[in-house]
Amino acid sequence: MEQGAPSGSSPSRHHSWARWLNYLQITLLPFGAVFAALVIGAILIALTGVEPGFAYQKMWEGIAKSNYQVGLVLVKATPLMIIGLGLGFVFNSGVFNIGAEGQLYMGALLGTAIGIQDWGLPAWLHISLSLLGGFIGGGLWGLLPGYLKARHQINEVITTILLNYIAIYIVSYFTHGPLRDNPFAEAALPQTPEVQASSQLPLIWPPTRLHAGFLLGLGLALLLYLITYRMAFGYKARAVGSSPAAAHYAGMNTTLIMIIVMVVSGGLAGVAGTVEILGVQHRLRDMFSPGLGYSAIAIALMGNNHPLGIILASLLFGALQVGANNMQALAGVPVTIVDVLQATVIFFVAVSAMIRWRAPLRTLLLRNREASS
Amino acid sequence: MNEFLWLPFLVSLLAAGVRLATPLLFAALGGITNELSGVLNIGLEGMMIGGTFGAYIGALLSGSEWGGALGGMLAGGLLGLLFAYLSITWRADQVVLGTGLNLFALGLTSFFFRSMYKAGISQFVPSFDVWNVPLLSDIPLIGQIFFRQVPLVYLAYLLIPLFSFLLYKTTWGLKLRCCGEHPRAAETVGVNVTRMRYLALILSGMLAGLGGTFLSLGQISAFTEGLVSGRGFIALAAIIFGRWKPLNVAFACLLFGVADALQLRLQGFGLPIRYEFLLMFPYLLTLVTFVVFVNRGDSPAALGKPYPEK
Amino acid sequence: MPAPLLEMRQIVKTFGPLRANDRVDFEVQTGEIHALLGENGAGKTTLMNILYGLYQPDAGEIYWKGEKITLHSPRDAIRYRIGMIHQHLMLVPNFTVLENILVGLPSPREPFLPINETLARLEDFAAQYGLPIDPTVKVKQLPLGLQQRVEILKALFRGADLLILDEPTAVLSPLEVEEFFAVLKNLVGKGVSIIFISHKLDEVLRISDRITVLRQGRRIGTIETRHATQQILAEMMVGRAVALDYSFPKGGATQPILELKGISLIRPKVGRVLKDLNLTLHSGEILGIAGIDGNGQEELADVVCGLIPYTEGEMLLEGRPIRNPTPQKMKDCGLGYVPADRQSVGLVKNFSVAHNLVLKSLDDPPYNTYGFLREKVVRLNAQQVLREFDIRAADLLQPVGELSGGNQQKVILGRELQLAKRLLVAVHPTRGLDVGATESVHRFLYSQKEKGIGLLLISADLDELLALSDRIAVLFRGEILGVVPGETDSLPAISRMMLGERLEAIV
Amino acid sequence: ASPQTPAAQATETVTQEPQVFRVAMVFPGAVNDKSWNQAGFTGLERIKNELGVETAYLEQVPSTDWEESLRTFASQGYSLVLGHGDQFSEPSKKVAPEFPDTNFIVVNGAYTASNLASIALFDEQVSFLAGVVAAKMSQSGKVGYIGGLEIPPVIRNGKGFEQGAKYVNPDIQVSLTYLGDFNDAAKGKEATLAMAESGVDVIFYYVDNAMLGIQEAAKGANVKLIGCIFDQYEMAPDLILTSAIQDISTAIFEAAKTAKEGNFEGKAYLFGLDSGAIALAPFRENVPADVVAYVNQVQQDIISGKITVERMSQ
Ligand SMILES: Nc1ncnc2c1ncn2[C@@H]1O[C@H](COP(=O)(O)OP(=O)(O)OP(=O)(O)O)[C@@H](O)[C@H]1O
Ligand SMILES: Nc1ncnc2c1ncn2[C@@H]1O[C@H](COP(=O)(O)OP(=O)(O)OP(=O)(O)O)[C@@H](O)[C@H]1O
Ligand SMILES: [Mg+2]
Ligand SMILES: [Mg+2]
Repeated sequence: MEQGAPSGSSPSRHHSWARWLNYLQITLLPFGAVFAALVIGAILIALTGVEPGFAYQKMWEGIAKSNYQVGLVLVKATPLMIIGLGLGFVFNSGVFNIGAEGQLYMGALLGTAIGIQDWGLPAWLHISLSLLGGFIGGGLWGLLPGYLKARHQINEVITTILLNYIAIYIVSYFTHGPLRDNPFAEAALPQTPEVQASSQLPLIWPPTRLHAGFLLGLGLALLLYLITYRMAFGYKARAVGSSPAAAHYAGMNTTLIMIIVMVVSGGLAGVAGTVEILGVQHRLRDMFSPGLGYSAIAIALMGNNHPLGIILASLLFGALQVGANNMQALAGVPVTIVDVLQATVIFFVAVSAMIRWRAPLRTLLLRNREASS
Repeated sequence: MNEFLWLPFLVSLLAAGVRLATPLLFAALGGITNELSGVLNIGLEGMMIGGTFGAYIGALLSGSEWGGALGGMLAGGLLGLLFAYLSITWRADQVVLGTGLNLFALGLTSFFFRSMYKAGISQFVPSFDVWNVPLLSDIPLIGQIFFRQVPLVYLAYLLIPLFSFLLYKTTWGLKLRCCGEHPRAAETVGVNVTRMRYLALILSGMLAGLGGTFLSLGQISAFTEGLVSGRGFIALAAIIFGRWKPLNVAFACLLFGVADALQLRLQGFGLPIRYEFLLMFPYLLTLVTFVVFVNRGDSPAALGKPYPEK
Repeated sequence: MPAPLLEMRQIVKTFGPLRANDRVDFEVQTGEIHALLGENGAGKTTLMNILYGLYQPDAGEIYWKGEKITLHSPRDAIRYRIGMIHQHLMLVPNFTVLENILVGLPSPREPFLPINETLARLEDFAAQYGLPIDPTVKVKQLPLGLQQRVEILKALFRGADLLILDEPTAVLSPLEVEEFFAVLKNLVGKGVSIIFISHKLDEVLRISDRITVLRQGRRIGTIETRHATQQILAEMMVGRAVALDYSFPKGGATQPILELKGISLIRPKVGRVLKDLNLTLHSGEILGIAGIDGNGQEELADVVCGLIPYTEGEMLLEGRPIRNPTPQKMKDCGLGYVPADRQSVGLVKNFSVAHNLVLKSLDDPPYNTYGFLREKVVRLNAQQVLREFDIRAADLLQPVGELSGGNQQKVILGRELQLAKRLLVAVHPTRGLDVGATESVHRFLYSQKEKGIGLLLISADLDELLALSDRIAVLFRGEILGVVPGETDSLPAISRMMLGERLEAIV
Repeated sequence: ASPQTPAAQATETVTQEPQVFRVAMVFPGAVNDKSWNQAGFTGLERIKNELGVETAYLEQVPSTDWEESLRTFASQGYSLVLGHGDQFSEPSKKVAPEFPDTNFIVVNGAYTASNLASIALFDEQVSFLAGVVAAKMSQSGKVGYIGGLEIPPVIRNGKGFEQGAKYVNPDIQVSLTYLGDFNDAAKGKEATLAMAESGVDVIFYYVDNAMLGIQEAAKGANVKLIGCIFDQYEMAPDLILTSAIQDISTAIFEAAKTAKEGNFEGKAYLFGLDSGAIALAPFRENVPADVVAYVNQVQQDIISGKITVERMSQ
C-alpha cells in the first residue's frame, strides 16, 4: 500500500519546491475525485427529474449553511474517525480486521451498561469509566481474532466477519432482555434505558450538537500519530506489517504486537460505539449502527492508514452523509443516491492515489533527487 | 414434540440447507476464481446484489427465467469488469474498491428500481420452478434432499466438479493459479497476467450474479431490496474455510446452509432459547468449526497485490 | 563470419532519471557461450529483460537470426525460442516441481494438462543431462540448488535456441556448478547458444567463448575469453585496477566463546534437520561452515541466533548456558547476524536506510527515550554508518528496498557489526555481489576477527571460506562430518565430506 | 426549560413564513417496502393530494439520525412533523420543546405534550381477528406467525394473533419464528417451509420484502396465508385468505387533517376496529361463508366490548 500520503518513511527528501508541488498534488487530487463523483451523481440526479444544480445547492446548504450544519458534519464524522484510526493502526501491521462493526457493538454494549448505572459519580469519572468499558468491550472482541491469528495463524478475515454477526445478535439479546428499558412492558422498544446525565458527553460548540467525542477523536488521532510514527512501538508494528520475517529476525515479539494492535483497533471501535451512545443516541438500541464499522474500512484505506488522512476522509464522508440527507429532505432526491455518491468517491480516490504515482510529477521529483545526490 | 419424526425432519432440513447454500456456493466459486488469480474481492456482496437486479430485469424483458439468469450474469459480469478496470488497469487498492463496489451496487440497483417503480412494488416475473430429476428424484432420502430443487441448484452442483477440474486440472487453471501465486513468474512463461485477472473477475462477477439470480428468481419471483443481506461476506468466509478448493468450499457453504435451516426449524419448535441465539447459531457454528478443525490454510501468495508491482 | 544469431543495437532503457542501458550493442553467435559481466547495477539484467520482452527499450533495435523483431512480452520471446533463467528464481513455492514445469506449456490435449507426457520427458532429461528430480515435491521444500535445477528444466522444456542465464550459479555449490557446466556444454553441443551472467570471474573464464562487459549502463567492450584474465576483466568492469588475490592472515583465536553441545533440531513434517552438533567457536576466530545448500546451514544459523528454538542439546556462551535463546536475547548477548535472505529477512524494505540501521535497537538507548524514537540520533547514526561502509543511497531516508543488492548487504553489515560485540554469524554474505562489493564485505568481516570477535561464516563459496576461515566444518544432512584447517590443502577433504564421507573415513 | 434552545436559535433565521401549512415526515425504512413505511408514505401522499399541502420526507433514517431528522424539518418551519414509528418517541420528546410552533405526531408514540401527539392503531384487535380466521381454517390445529424482528408492532401482532387463535381453539399450537430481518426473502421462504413441514397450515406474517419468500414457499406447500398491513390478495390470490389491514395512512391522514383545521391536541389517539383504519380485508371465495359469519360476529363483539382484546403495555 504505497500511496503517496506522507507515510513517515520518506519525507523531506526533495527540494522544497518539489515537495511543495507534491503536497499540492496530494491535496488537490482528492478534490478532483470528489468533483468527478459529483458529476456522476449529477447525471443520476438529472435522471430522477430533479435539477442537479438545485439538488447540490441543498446538499451544500446541508453541509455548510450554518455552524449548526457544520457541527452535524463533525458529529457524523466522529465515530467514523475513531474507528478508522484503529483500523489504520491495525492495517499498518498487516492484520486485516474487518470486525470493526462487531467490536463497535460490543464496546457500545459495555460502555452503555456502565453509562446507565446510577452510581452518583462525577461526570468526568463516569464518562471515563464508560469509555474504558467501551474500549474493553471492543478490545476483547478484537483480542479473540487477534490471538487466534497471532498464535495459531487462523485467518482473521473469516473470524472477524463471523464475529460481527455474533456481536450484533448478542447486543440484540441484551437490548431485548437483560438491559431492556421497562422490561415489564411486553411491547417495549428493544433498547436500554437512557444513560445517566453524568455519563453523557458534554456539547462543546453550542449552539451545535457537536459533543466532546469529536475532541476525543482528534486527541486519539494525535496519540496514534505519535505512537505510529514517533514511537519505537509504531516502528515495530509497521515492521510486522511490511515484513513479519524481518520483524521476528530483529527480535520483535510479533505475536504480542499483533495482539496489541488488534486489541487497540477493536478497543477504538468500541470507544467509537460508546461515544456514539454517550454523545448522540444516549441509549443502546438493537442494530443501532448503519454499518459504521464497514464504512470505516474504506475511510482508513482512503486515508492511507495515516491519522491525518483518516481525519480528512471521515470528514468527507460525514459531509456527504449530512449533505445528502438534506438533499433528500429538501430536493426529493432518493436517499439511495448517497450510496452511489460515496461509492464513486471511493473509486475515484482509490484511482487518484495511483494517478499521483504515475503522473509526470513523480518523474520530475526523481530527477530532482538525482540532481541533489 | 411427541410426533417428532427424525427422518422426514432430517430430509427437509438437509433439502433446505442445500437451497440456502446455493447462492453462497455460486458466489464462493466465483470468489475462488478471482482469489486464485491474485485479486482480493470483498465486493462479492455487491456483485450478488447486481445479480439479483440484473436477473429481475432480464426476466422482465425476455419473459423467461433463463433470460433472467442471463441478465443476472450480465450485471455481475459488468460489475466484475468495473472492478477489474479499476484494480488491474488502474492498480487501485483492491480492498478499498471492494467496499466501494458493495456500496455502489446497493445504491445503483435500488436507485434504478425506484426510478422504474415509483410505488416501489416489483412486478412478478417468470422464475425457476422445482424440477424433479427423473429417476434420481425417486431415490429415497437422497432424491428428496438433492433432486427436487430448482434447476439453478443442479447447476451449482455441476459447477463444483467443473471448477475443481477447471482450476486444478487444466492448463488454464494452472496459469490462473500461477498469476495468484507469483504473477511475474507467470509472465515469464508467457501468461498474460492482466488478461487472466480480467477474465477471472468477470467470471467471478457472472457467478456471483447467478447467486443473485437464485435469490430473485429461484427463491422468489421478484426483486426486492435487501435480498442478499450479507451472503457475499459469508461466501468470502466460506472460501477461506474451504481453502480455495471448490469441494471444501461447497462443504463450508453447506455447513452454513444447514445450520441456518436448523435454526429456522428450532425457532418453530418454540424451544426456550432466545431467538437471538438461534439466529447467531450458523455463524457461531461456522466459527467454531473453522477454528477447531480447519484453521490455517495458505492464501494465494500474491493475493491483493497489484501487478506489476511498483 | 555468418550473421549473428542475435544482435541488439543501441539499446537505451531509462528508469526515471536513471539510464540503466545507454546505447548498448550486444551480439551472440550461434553455438557460443557469451558471458555478460558488470558490477551490481551495471544494467545486465535490464538488458536481458529487454531481450526477453519483459521491458520495452526506449530506443534501439533487436535482430534475431538476421531479422528485425519487436518483443512485446515474454510470449514473443518464447515464440522466437528465446529462454531465460532469471536472477531471482521464477518458481511458485507452493506448486510442485511438475506444476512449475507445466505452467504455460501448451498441451497436446487442451484443456487437459499433459501430465504423463511431461513425466516421460522429465525422465528423458534426467537421463540425457543428468538432472534427476522428484516431480511431486513442492518447490518450497527443495534446497536452492535443486530449485535452480527446476528452473533449468523449465527452460529446457520450452526448447530454446538462445538461453539467457542471469547469475544461475550464485546459489550453487562448486559441485553443483560442475554439473551445471556439464549441462551447458551438452546444450551447446546441441546447437543452443547461451548468454551467461555471473560475478565469479573464474567461472566466466572457464565456460565462456566471449565476454562482454558493461559499466554504468554502457558497453565497455567484448573480448575473446582466451585473451582474458581475471585482472583484465575486473579492470574493465570497475574502470581501475582491482586487487583480486587478497588473503587474510590466519590464527589469533583465544578462549572459547560459543559452544554447541549436542544440538539437534527436529522440524514438523521435515524431520531431523540438525543432528547432535558439537562445535566450539573461539574469540578472534573465523569458523567456516561448508556444505551443499540445504544441508542445515541456514537452520544452524537460525538456531544459534535464537530464531528457531532447538529441540535438544545445550548452547554455552563463554561457558554459561543460554536457556531458551530468542533473537532479542542473543542480540543482548552481543551477537550480530547477517541472514541468508537479505531482502525479506534482513531488511524491512519500505523502511528507510536510517531506520533499518536501528531495526534491532529501537528500544535501546540512545535511540529511544521514554518509548519515543529520537530521529536525530537515528539519522546521525545513519550518516556515520553510510560514510564508514561507503553505502550509496540517495539519502538517509530513501527506502532501503530501492538500493542495489550490494548496498543492501552493506546496510545489514553496518547494523550487525555494531551489534556484534562478541559474536557474528554471517550466511552467504557475498552472494550475488560483484567483485568490488565482495572484497569490501570480506574486509569488514575480517576486521571483526581482528577485534577479537568470534565469527561463524556459513557459505557455499569454498574460495570465500578458504580465504577467511581459520577452521572449516562441513555440514551434511544436518551432521558435522568433520572439521579441517582453513587451508587450500583441505579442499579435497572438504569436497568429499560435502558429498557425505566422514573425515575419519578420508584420513 | 426554556424553549429557546440553541438549536432553535441557530436555525431561526432560515424559518419560513409560518402561515403556510407544510407537513414533513420521517421514515425509519424505505418508503417502498410494501409494508410499514409504505403505509405511512401513502398517508403522506394523501395529505399532499387531498389536503393540497406541501410535503417532504426523509426515508431510511438510521437511528443515529432520528432526532436530527425531526430537527431538520422543524427548523425549516414545517408546521407538522411526523415520526413514523415508536422509535421516534424519545427523539420527539426532546425536540418538541425546542420548536413550540411546530406540532409533532409520533405514530405509535409513547409520549404526549402540548405540541406532541401520538397516534396508534389497536393492531391487536385486527390480528386477533386474523388469529380467529387462522384457527377456523386450520385443519391440523397448528398455525404459525412469522415476524421480522422482535420489535413492538411485530410483538403486538403476534400476541393478538395468538389471543384470537386461542379464543377459537384453546388447544391450538401457535409456532413463532423471527427472521432477524424484514427483507431477507430467502429466509422467509425457508422459515415457511420449515413451519409447513412441522404441520402448520395457516401462517400470519408481519414482515416487509421477505413476504415474497413466504408466499413463494406457501405456493408449493399446503399452507394458507394471512397478509398484513394492506390487502395482499392480489399478490397471491390462491393463498391469501385475508389480510389484517392496518391502515395507518388513514390514521395519519385524519390526524393531519385535524391539525390543518387547527384542532391539534397533544394526546394519544388510538384507532380501533370501529375507526375503519384497521380491518380484515374482504373475504374472497377461499373462505367458507360460515367462517366469514363467525369472524364478523367476533368483530362485532370486539367493537361492542363483549370481547376484550388485550393491548400490550408499552
Ligand atoms: N524496475 C526498475 N525501476 C527502477 N530502476 C531500475 C529497475 N530495474 C533496474 N533499475 C536500475 O537499473 C540499474 C541497472 O539494474 P540491473 O538490474 O540491470 O543491474 P545488474 O547489472 O543486473 O546488477 P546485478 O549484478 O546486481 O544483478 C540499477 O541501477 C537499478 O537501480
Ligand atoms: N522502485 C525502485 N526504484 C529504484 N530502483 C529500484 C526499484 N526497484 C528495484 N530497483 C533496483 O532494481 C535493481 C534490480 O533489482 P534486483 O532485485 O535485481 O537487485 P540486485 O541489485 O540485482 O540485487 P541482488 O543481486 O541482491 O539480487 C536493483 O539494483 C534495485 O536497486
Ligand atoms: Mg542483475
Ligand atoms: Mg544482483
